[in-house]
Amino acid sequence: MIRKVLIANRGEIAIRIGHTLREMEIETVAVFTDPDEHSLHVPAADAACHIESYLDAREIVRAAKEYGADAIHPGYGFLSESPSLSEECEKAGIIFIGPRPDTIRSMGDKLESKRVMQAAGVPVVPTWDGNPPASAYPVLVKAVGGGGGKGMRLVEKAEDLAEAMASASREASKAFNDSRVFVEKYIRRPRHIEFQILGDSHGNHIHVFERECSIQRRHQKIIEETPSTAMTLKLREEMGAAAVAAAKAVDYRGAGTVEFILDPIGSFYFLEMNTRLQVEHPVTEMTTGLDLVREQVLIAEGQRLLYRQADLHPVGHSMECRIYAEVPEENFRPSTGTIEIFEAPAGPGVRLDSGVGKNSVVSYHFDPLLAKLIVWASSREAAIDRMKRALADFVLLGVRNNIEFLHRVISDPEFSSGKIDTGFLDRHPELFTVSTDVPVEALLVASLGGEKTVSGAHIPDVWTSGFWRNS
Amino acid sequence: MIRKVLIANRGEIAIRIGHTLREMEIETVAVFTDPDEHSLHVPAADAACHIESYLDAREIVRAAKEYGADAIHPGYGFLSESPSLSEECEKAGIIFIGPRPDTIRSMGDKLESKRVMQAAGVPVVPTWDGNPPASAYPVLVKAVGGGGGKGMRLVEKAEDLAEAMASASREASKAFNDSRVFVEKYIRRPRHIEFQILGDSHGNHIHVFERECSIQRRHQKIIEETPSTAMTLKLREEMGAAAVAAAKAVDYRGAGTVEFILDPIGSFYFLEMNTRLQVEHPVTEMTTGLDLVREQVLIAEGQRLLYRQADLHPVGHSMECRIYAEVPEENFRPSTGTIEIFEAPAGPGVRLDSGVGKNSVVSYHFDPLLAKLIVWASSREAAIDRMKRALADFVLLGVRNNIEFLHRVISDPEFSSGKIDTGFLDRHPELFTVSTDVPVEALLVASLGGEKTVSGAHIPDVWTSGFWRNS
Amino acid sequence: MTSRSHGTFHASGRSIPFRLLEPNLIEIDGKRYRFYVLHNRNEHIVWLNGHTYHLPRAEKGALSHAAAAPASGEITALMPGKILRIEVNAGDTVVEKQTVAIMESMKMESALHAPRAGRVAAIHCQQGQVVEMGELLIVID
Amino acid sequence: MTSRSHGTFHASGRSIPFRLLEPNLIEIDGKRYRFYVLHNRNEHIVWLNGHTYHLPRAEKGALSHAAAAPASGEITALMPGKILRIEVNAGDTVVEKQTVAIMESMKMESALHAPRAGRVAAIHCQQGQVVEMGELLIVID
Repeated sequence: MIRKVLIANRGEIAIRIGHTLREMEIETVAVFTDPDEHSLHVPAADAACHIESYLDAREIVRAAKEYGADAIHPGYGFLSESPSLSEECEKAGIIFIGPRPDTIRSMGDKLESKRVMQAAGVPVVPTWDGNPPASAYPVLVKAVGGGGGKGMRLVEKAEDLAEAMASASREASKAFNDSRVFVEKYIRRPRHIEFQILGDSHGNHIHVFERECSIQRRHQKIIEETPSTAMTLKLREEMGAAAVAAAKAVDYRGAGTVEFILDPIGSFYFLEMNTRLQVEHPVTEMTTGLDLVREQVLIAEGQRLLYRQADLHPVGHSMECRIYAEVPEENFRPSTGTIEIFEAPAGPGVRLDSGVGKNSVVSYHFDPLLAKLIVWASSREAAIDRMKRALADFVLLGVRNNIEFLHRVISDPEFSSGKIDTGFLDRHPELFTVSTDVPVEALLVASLGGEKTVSGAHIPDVWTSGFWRNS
Repeated sequence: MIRKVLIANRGEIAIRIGHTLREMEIETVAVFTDPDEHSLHVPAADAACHIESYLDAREIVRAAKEYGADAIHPGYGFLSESPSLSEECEKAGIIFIGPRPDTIRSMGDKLESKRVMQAAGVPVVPTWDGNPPASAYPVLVKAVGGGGGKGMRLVEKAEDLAEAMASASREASKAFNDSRVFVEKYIRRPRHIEFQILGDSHGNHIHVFERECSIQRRHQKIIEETPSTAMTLKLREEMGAAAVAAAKAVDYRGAGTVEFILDPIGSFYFLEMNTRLQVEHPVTEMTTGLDLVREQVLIAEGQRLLYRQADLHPVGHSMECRIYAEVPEENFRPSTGTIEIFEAPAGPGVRLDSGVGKNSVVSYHFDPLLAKLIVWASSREAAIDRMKRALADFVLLGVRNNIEFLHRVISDPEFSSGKIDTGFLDRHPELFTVSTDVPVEALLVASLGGEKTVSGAHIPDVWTSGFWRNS
Repeated sequence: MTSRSHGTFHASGRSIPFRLLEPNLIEIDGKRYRFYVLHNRNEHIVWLNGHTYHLPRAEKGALSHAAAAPASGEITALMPGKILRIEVNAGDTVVEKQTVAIMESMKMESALHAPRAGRVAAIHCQQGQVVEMGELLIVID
Repeated sequence: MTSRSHGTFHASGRSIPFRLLEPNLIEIDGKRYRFYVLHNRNEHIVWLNGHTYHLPRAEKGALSHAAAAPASGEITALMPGKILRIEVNAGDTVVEKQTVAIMESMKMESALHAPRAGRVAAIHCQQGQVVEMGELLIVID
């Protein structure tokens, strides 16, 4: 039995993991670096330990020891896919809530993982170490050491390959402490479809259905949903079987994700396996009723999965929008600042996993993911309606963000039709263009100056000059 | 198609109805009386109309006309079970989102409704107009005109009947504008189990499973859940069939609830039919995925139910705690004031339907229901764990409330075992007793005086005298 | 970390170290607590890790006195609300537990009873009046 | 209802009646809007029924100027972040679109390019420095 868990992460995922742990009556220990001293994941835990870096496995294991934690949950990002934390835990006699170090190592190496999957009969995307034939272009440069769009570059022409590999390599080195990159065939109009898998330490492996993650910006997901509109019963059965084969190939222990590329004619290819909880795991939770963090803990305790593949029946439709501190209209530039107004949406079928609230400071130190807005409804159409309503209710001011952009994306008729692929945003430049017209109502409201009592006489002249009409 | 709905209610239910209507792209009109001028349901709507009374059907229909609403949603309480609003709507050519006036009238008369159900073969509780035989005691005095614990009295001895009937009659007159009361056999250790029903205007009637509502104070529900721990597949089938028979007996249109009493040996009796949305409807939504307000609107538009009985499969377990402005430890006396701190719980499987927030004023004018905290989880045990965590996270200060009391109730081993009935709270007086000891940590915190910077020197002498240790 | 406020709390001969970590997070004697405090006219209200404590201010606390000693002959409002009806007149003789008035609060009626037998000495309220909790309504001699 | 604040807004020859219903609810010309306003140093930010508007204050708005006219030879930080590396020296000749520096913000690298060909006239930042959005980094003559 696990009694106390150190959560080796920050932001929304640290808080979300804490929710489940506390429901399991497991004590929680937060870690935080200097810029996170006042972040919300710190008071959410039963105890908190200051650390120098979220990337130092030894320091984190030392903190776990010091605070009497018998297990460590890595979350996603940071050390979640580095074998070092899993290894240091083994050495220290602390349970790592995740796969064995060798699984992390072989799946973390994107070239090695493809070799393993190919051997297991799972279809994989054509891949090269560095010099693809001219006929293979366009290609993707990707980091051997990790995913999430970091260290990834699309290269259309052979002459651009060298710079792309160099730049990707630097980014990868920083993000994953591993500068190796490789080249992969770029599949046109692909969908990104992934399968959640679960494996216990008794050799049982199941999949928990797919997630459609095709709406991406800069190779990073922004909207995810399940079920996928691309899925037929037959395709789900085939891809699910491939996902379970992938899990069995490495005797996977814990919760993981098998990512596939699905091309327009229905062929699919193994892309990579993420050996951790995924950012978008909530949509699977909403449709299957599983609490994936609880499953992770039970598996880490050595328990058997309590259900078989045939016992799982997803219900309804779930969609997630990632709320980022960024300006989509200005090439997704990150934004920083202090959140001065934070009014969260509520109501039936709405879940908000947030790492921030009123007065939270968003700095340039971390990933710009602020929160995840997740909805569930009985159909995709109803889920979109619900998401539109929830996004329209969500007020987050003080840090520029993508809430309105997400509203425009899910309001797009092509999105509603479900005919999406990873090129969706590139095909819709109009979603990035906002009218610069400021309605007179906004001018009026700005003129109120925050005073609770106003009258016509209080409005300064500038507001009557029509000046703002030109801005 | 309904385009604009006037919501003839206030508080959490007005806000919750608005959520669904806005998702259906239906405009909303709120109504409010003077004490509700600053209540949250007013800004939540697209428009709002000041009225003199929530109980004046003509005024409400006039407001709907004035604001161009083509339908009225009554919510629960107020005019929801008065045939007058349904009738006034018919006269004015406005859609009433609820049953026909004759259904409301016959089911609203608790004596007439029993006659109808008895004729339809549904088992009913023995009932008298006023003078039960001596052998029938204890009996319950109940209002002909409504439910919700109002106008209800338990009478143990014949000599107390007259006063109980007089007092119940006064309360009923005020609550339902109908002073008639009747007497019903009181069943010992009963469970209160109700079935959600849906009927369209094409003669289709289904049930949407049961809700267990046995945890009551003063005959008013405080914790509801589904499924019921009393239920077997066979009993659910029998009671479900009785509920559908009840719906068919009046060709029920809309969403309604058939309430039953279940005795310890498994016999059940029709108690009454509530011809409206129920306070506890969310637990049904959480386990079935139906949005009951959406169903109400679709039925009111004349649409057919899109599913049959066999299509509905409830999943997991859901529980609701009613957050009341009352002091359970002091005989549930109502409490008023201004909510100065409001920190809502969040996380997976947690839904809060609230009518209040920070700065809301809770006055003596209305029902003390502030909010409903609803959780869903895969099992009853996990749902209880989740509810405990959510209640522990919920901070509501400025108005005394029952949050800690609810936490004690669901932490009780007898509650966890599922062996509950309507006498549960009476059997557990210890749940009403709180230690008057104030821990030294609370004294310390009180001494901080709300200052963000404190030091030992700032603590006033009184805090070192030990004075509070005696309080 | 040095920027955080800290101090020592002295009570009943104990000295308890504490550090204020955040506006609503405190470490006391090495253990962390989430907390909120309201300072009202009559009491301090402390929320601490899911428990709420009401600490009456100084010696007043007339309310808790009224609630604790109902046999005194003073009938006070047990909740804020409206006086629906007064069922006695000044000078009437009442028996113990006799209903003397009916109040309404939050749509619930409740009866006020004579705490003991006696004579109605004074009536401090009238029908329809809105009263605060703890307000003196009727006195029985 | 009479207690609510109201007034008339004059803009571009129109007179628009409004009533402030709640701190964050306003009725303008008969229609209701939920709204929030932030008044920052450089701009007013207005949230109105789900849309956010950024209204620059007065004539300054150096930032939008920098963004709008990148061909001026001034290279400014397009986002707050850290200068990872400066790839040119003062006096160097650069071609258009040549990478002159690498910045990092929120774990993403991005390259800063010369807006036009020319000579590096001045470098106003150094490696490792944390810079604000709009800060002038490098000038190309």
